Amino acid sequence: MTILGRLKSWEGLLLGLLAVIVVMNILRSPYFLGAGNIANLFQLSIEKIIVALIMTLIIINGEIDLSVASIMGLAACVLAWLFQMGASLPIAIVGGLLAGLAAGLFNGFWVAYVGLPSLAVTLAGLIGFRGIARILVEDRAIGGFPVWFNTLGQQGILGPITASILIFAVLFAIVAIVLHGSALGRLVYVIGNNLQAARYSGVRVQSVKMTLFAASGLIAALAGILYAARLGSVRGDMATGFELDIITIVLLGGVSIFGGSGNLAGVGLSILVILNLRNGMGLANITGNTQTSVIGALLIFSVLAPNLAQNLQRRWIGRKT
Amino acid sequence: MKWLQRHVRPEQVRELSLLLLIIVAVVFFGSMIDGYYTSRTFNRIVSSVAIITIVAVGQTLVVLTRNIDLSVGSVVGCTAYFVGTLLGRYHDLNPLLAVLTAVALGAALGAINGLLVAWGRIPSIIVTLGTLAIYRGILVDLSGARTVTTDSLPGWLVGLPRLNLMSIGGLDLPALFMLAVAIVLIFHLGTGYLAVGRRFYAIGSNPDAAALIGLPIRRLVFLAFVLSGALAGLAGFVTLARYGNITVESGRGLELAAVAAVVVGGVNIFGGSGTVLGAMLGAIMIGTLEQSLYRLQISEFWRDAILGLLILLAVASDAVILQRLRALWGRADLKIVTEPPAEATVAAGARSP
Amino acid sequence: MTEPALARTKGAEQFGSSSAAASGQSGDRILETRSISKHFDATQALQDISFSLYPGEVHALLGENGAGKSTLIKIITGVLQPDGGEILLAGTPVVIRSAAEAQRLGIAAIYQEPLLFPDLSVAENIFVSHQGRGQVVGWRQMSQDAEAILAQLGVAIDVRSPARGLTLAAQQSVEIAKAISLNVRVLIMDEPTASLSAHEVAQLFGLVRDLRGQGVSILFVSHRIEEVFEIADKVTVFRDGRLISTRLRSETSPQRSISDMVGREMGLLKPRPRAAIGELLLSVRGLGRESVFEEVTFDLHRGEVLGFGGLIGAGRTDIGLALFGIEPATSGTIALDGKEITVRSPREGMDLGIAYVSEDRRQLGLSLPMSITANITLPMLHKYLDRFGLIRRGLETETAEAYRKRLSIRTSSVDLAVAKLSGGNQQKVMLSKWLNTKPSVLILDEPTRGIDVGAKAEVHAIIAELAATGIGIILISSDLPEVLAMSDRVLVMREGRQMAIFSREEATQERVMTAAMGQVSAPIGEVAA
Amino acid sequence: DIAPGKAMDMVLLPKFLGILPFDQAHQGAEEAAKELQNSKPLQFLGPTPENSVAGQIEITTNATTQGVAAIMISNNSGDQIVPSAKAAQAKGIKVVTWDSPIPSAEGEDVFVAQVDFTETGKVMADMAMGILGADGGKFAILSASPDAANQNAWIAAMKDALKDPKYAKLQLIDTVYGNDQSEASYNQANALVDKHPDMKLIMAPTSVGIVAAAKALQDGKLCDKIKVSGLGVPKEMVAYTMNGCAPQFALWSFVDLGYLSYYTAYGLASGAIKAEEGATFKAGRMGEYKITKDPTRAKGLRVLMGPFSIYDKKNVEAAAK
Ligand SMILES: Nc1ncnc2c1ncn2[C@@H]1O[C@H](COP(=O)(O)OP(=O)(O)OP(=O)(O)O)[C@@H](O)[C@H]1O
Ligand SMILES: Nc1ncnc2c1ncn2[C@@H]1O[C@H](COP(=O)(O)OP(=O)(O)OP(=O)(O)O)[C@@H](O)[C@H]1O
Ligand SMILES: [Mg+2]
Ligand SMILES: [Mg+2]
Repeated sequence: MTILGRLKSWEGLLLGLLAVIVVMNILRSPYFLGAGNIANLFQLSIEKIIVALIMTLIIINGEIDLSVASIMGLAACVLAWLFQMGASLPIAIVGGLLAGLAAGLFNGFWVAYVGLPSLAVTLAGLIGFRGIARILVEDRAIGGFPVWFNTLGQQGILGPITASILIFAVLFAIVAIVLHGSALGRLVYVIGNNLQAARYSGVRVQSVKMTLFAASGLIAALAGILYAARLGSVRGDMATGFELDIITIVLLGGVSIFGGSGNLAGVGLSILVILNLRNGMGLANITGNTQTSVIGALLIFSVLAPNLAQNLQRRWIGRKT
Repeated sequence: MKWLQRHVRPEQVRELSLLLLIIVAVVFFGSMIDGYYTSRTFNRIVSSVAIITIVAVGQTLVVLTRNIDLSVGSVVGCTAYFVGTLLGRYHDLNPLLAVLTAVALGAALGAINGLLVAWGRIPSIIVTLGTLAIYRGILVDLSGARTVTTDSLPGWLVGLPRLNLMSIGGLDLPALFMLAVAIVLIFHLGTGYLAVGRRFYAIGSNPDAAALIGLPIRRLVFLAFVLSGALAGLAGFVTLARYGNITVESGRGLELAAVAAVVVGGVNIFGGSGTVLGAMLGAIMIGTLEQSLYRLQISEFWRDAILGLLILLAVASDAVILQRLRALWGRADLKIVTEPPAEATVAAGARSP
Repeated sequence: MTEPALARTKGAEQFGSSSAAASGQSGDRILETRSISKHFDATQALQDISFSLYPGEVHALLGENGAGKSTLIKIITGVLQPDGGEILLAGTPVVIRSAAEAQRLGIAAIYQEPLLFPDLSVAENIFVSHQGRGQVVGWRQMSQDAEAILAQLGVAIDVRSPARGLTLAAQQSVEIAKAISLNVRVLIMDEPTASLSAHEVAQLFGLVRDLRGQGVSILFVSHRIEEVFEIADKVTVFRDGRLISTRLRSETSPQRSISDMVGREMGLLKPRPRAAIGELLLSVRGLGRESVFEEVTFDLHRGEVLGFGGLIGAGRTDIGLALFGIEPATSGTIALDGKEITVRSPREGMDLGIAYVSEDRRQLGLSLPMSITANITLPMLHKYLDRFGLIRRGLETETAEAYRKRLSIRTSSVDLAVAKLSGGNQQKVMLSKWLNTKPSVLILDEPTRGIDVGAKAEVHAIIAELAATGIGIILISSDLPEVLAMSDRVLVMREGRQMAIFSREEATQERVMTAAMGQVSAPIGEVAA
Repeated sequence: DIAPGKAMDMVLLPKFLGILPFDQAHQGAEEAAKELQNSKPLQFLGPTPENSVAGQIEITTNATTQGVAAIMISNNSGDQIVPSAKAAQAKGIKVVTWDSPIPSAEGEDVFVAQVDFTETGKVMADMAMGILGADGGKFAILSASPDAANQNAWIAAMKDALKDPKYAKLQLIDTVYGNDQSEASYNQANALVDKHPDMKLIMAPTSVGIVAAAKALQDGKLCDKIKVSGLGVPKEMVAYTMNGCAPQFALWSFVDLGYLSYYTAYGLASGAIKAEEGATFKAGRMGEYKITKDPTRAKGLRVLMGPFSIYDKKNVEAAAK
């Protein structure tokens, strides 16, 4: 099978899976097809899927960012802290975004310029950035933001479609173009495939990695702020544990954890698969650990199935000759 | 220097440097905390690192083969809960049998991971990310979210954390810690001196080459996961003994702690290099930081931030030291002595067309 | 060969009569393939190959790049499974499912690209496949054995240090040591000499002859025709996946083999036509990098080919890396067109018009899973952007197609992953990539390693053509005849030091070799620049 | 009065699944459901602990989509649940909080308070006094998470209570958090011991924390010098009370809390009770209750269950059965 064929079959598999899930949801719940529910389906995980977009680039580049959820929390807490200190909300938002950018640059510095493994650096970030968020808000829950901020996160601006969903759509398009059409995207793949060869070809490996981590920090911060707007209040433990969900989405999308392969179409399908599955289970009153177990099993199965199929196919061909 | 280069491997120097870092940390905290240099501090750190060390040893084996096991936290939870329930029901179960049950259960869960990775050809991070959720989900469902309580456990188990094997001048060496040390020694020697251990390194170092020379990669990867599961099972037993009170949340997050210990301990996350001893030092490093930070008179809220920074510094300084070492040792590697043999010129001549 | 190292090896037990068969040729075939064929997608890599190997013979395989030599070897060693046909070992049909099984059957291979365990010590690399399960590793014994084997090869590498960072040649030596330590009946060598220098080749051949004397059959692949005719008893030629001819060495000639290979008459290595040498381009004075190389001084003119000769590890590659900015020099000066420059990164090197074609195409030269096109345009990607910053695929493909024609890269499409090309064609892709940067100084590090005669002649023609357009070329090569034929002057390195620079007239095999081995005699010293 | 026999979908939403008290509450709610002959099964849905905030919001939103009649929430997220709770109310769903309220009371119809939160402070102060004797001494608090609304309210109430000259000899020296995890709580208890050599008591107003602290002291052979108290489940605490590690602790019945919450929610949803000050209703076997202003919050209504049960050597064994 050519790489192309394989990719096609991967996305085909996700598409088939998606169809099955959607049909099951429609059959099982009369509420599923409501416009409100469809919007909710995105809205409930919107921050995670926004971050999954940039995580796709990072993983294709052969790195990982475990600190995204903590950066989300950090940005929201910086925003809340500034707001509480008397800053106007727009300034507080900028402050939150800058905090995320700074965190991303910090990660990027250690990974790109010092050459530490990103797993270790961002594991430290996962603990450390959350710590800074906690220092800022301690045990308080900070709310009372102006109405427009809460509206931004909660109210639909195009029918039931919220600002967050629009931002996601725009980001998706941007990331698709960057990854599959721009020089940066090409370099992301090249570095993910063979870092040394990229370096020997004059690729500025360090600045590409730095750019990605900075972007990851910034987008995670944006997602954190959108999360704050959706919830209307901020606590130190915001978004804890989101990183696993985000990485799950990307991996299910067919992106290799070792870098160098995967595409955004797969990730887009994987987002739809997971969101619909979650929503369907939620409407069927399956929650908590059962829900995560099912998604865990799906993750394994979605890689196992094509492998098994391939094996069988090979065996069958083997018998024929 | 020459002598050093010949007789000490870079990995060993790296372990020494980590040891040095731990000492620096201890001296630092000693100057910050009153009454730090007491046997209590020692005992505290020693008994707190037992569980994480045992898990980190298993994680090391898996990481050496260029894989990762994120399900260990759930395996610890499952075994602690299951064995706890078992002991609650059958009070006079033989202690050894209880330990074996824990290890066997862990090994079985590890075997599932191993099967899926080795024969299902699924990247380990995907498999174990999945089983992390699945094992925990099964635990919550099967247990009906009940709790194992200390009073349901037999006395010998509840008393186990207090059992000291030795006491040197007030420094207690608890049995559970010594168990961890024994595990470390066994696996350190095993990976250093047994062919099967060296093959873990080979696989992680260059999987293609391992396949070409015909190493049984699948069986070895499977074995690594089984061992990791078994050790997580053992850690589950220790968890049960230490905390007594086991909710279905027990062991959650241990996977990240184990990976942190392994990474700080200098095991290459992409496989092929690092040692079990290093992983233990990593666990002790993190344990020292954590336990010392609890005692530092700083706000609760500062602890995580400082811990994150310290882990980063540990990894960074280790990397810088290792780079230096590699450079030094590298020179020695590349000394290729080519004594020009007498017939060389003749042969060269013979090559001309 | 009763070395302790070999005493503890296994693999030959199945052949109790091993020494009986030592007399060679007349015995039964040890290995036979019948009508083997293999295809990859649209490529028919092998078609109906029936081929025999007898005990105690050295049998060479010749063929252009992509002719199918490596594929046949991979099938014999169980790495690939044939689509059809069968393999017989000592007369009995066998199915070889894995390399381990091949080893158990007494077949071992040294592959075209060395595959070592960078984290294991050299000694472990040699013995890792011998150790049984659960067996205790005797570190001391193993090191001694490893040293003994390497000593036979005339190479002394610290066997206790990790294999990471070994030069390609050293890696190759370890590979050879690994294979001979297995004490096998059939030893397959896929271009083992590609990264070896002359006297190592001589040493290797001594060893091959020893093994042959013990009844081991050796299947030998090389693109260096002279070598083949020095060592082989029989020569089989492949073309386009078919077996064209099998002849005794005594009954054929290099010329004849080459015409079998390419299907037409072809000359041997011809000296490059002398071109007019232009003004000074690159001027290097006292260049050095701490404890790697030192005091390198030379000039390069427009249109000149400056050959770099020397033994393995002489530091030639390191000079290339310093000039290109990958491992910047720490002392000395570089002047380009009379202006002093510093090169701190490959990007800076490229912007100054310097290009470096690496010797290690798998690790450093190419991004194997990516397409030919993407690889070729990579360094100049910024030239392929439209005003929105997006890549102009059409333009990219145009460029790739142009180079495909110019260097006759054999592929069904330029969108194919480079990994799927044969070694030689990969080399051509790498060359295209750097030609596309339109360099004024082109550093070629082993540009013809693993390239067949046809392609090699093409590369040589390209070098000549480029030189004629005024590019200054530094040609690093371990193929001494090539260096001599192509270069206007030859710089000889030894252990990080510049030994001599010979003009074209002065440069003879003997002189270059003597200099490379550190025995510069007085008259040559005088002619050194 | 509350008429049985209505078929209404109702959701009981604990902070998260997997700890004992919430299971007991579930038991109580089921008991009430049976009494009230609700033919629709009670949905006991909860998030996983690491995804608790987002999980509660998701479950609330999905319940809203399904158009259930009432949601009973033990809030784990401060005011972050407000937007989704308000959305539920907007669709006519009754939102009852129990165990842990919504601090701002927005989006909530009524809070079923297990005990008076101010009283919790007094009860804890009294237990501390009782254990330490007239001479008092130094003590520390081991709480759940720094963000838990009810924990923080109780700690605040206790600090308030301590201002009374009666407790002048009690000295609160530290507050630490074990995040409702056995392991973390155990380590925190040990750290307290190391940090404060003259500490005499650990007060843990969390059922996970109190057992972990007791076990830590027992393992450290410190039960003679340092005692444990707080809020705990008798079944889990009985051993430590009997051996003197935790001479006294308090709790209310979670079974009753679940039972009362169900009655309240059922009453509101069926229209039998109005969510306004002064309304009264009869909750089955538990008797008469009245809706009042919640004096512990700025806004909001509450139903006060009460009282505390204080456990010691005399009664703990019976309660643990
Ligand atoms: N894994 C593969 N997938 C697709 N095509 C392949 C693969 N391996 C080899 N081929 C193709 O099979 C043909 C034979 O390749 P092979 O490597 O055997 O050539 P070779 O004779 O060893 O050449 P060289 O001298 O360049 O090493 C080539 O056309 C090559 O492109
Ligand atoms: N410490 C090191 N770690 C990794 N690689 C190294 C180290 N030192 C040298 N090398 C690499 O080894 C290779 C060979 O180096 P060198 O320049 O000494 O040999 P050479 O004269 O080019 O011989 P060859 O014919 O083998 O290429 C180069 O690619 C160089 O970068
Ligand atoms: Mg080949
Ligand atoms: Mg070289």
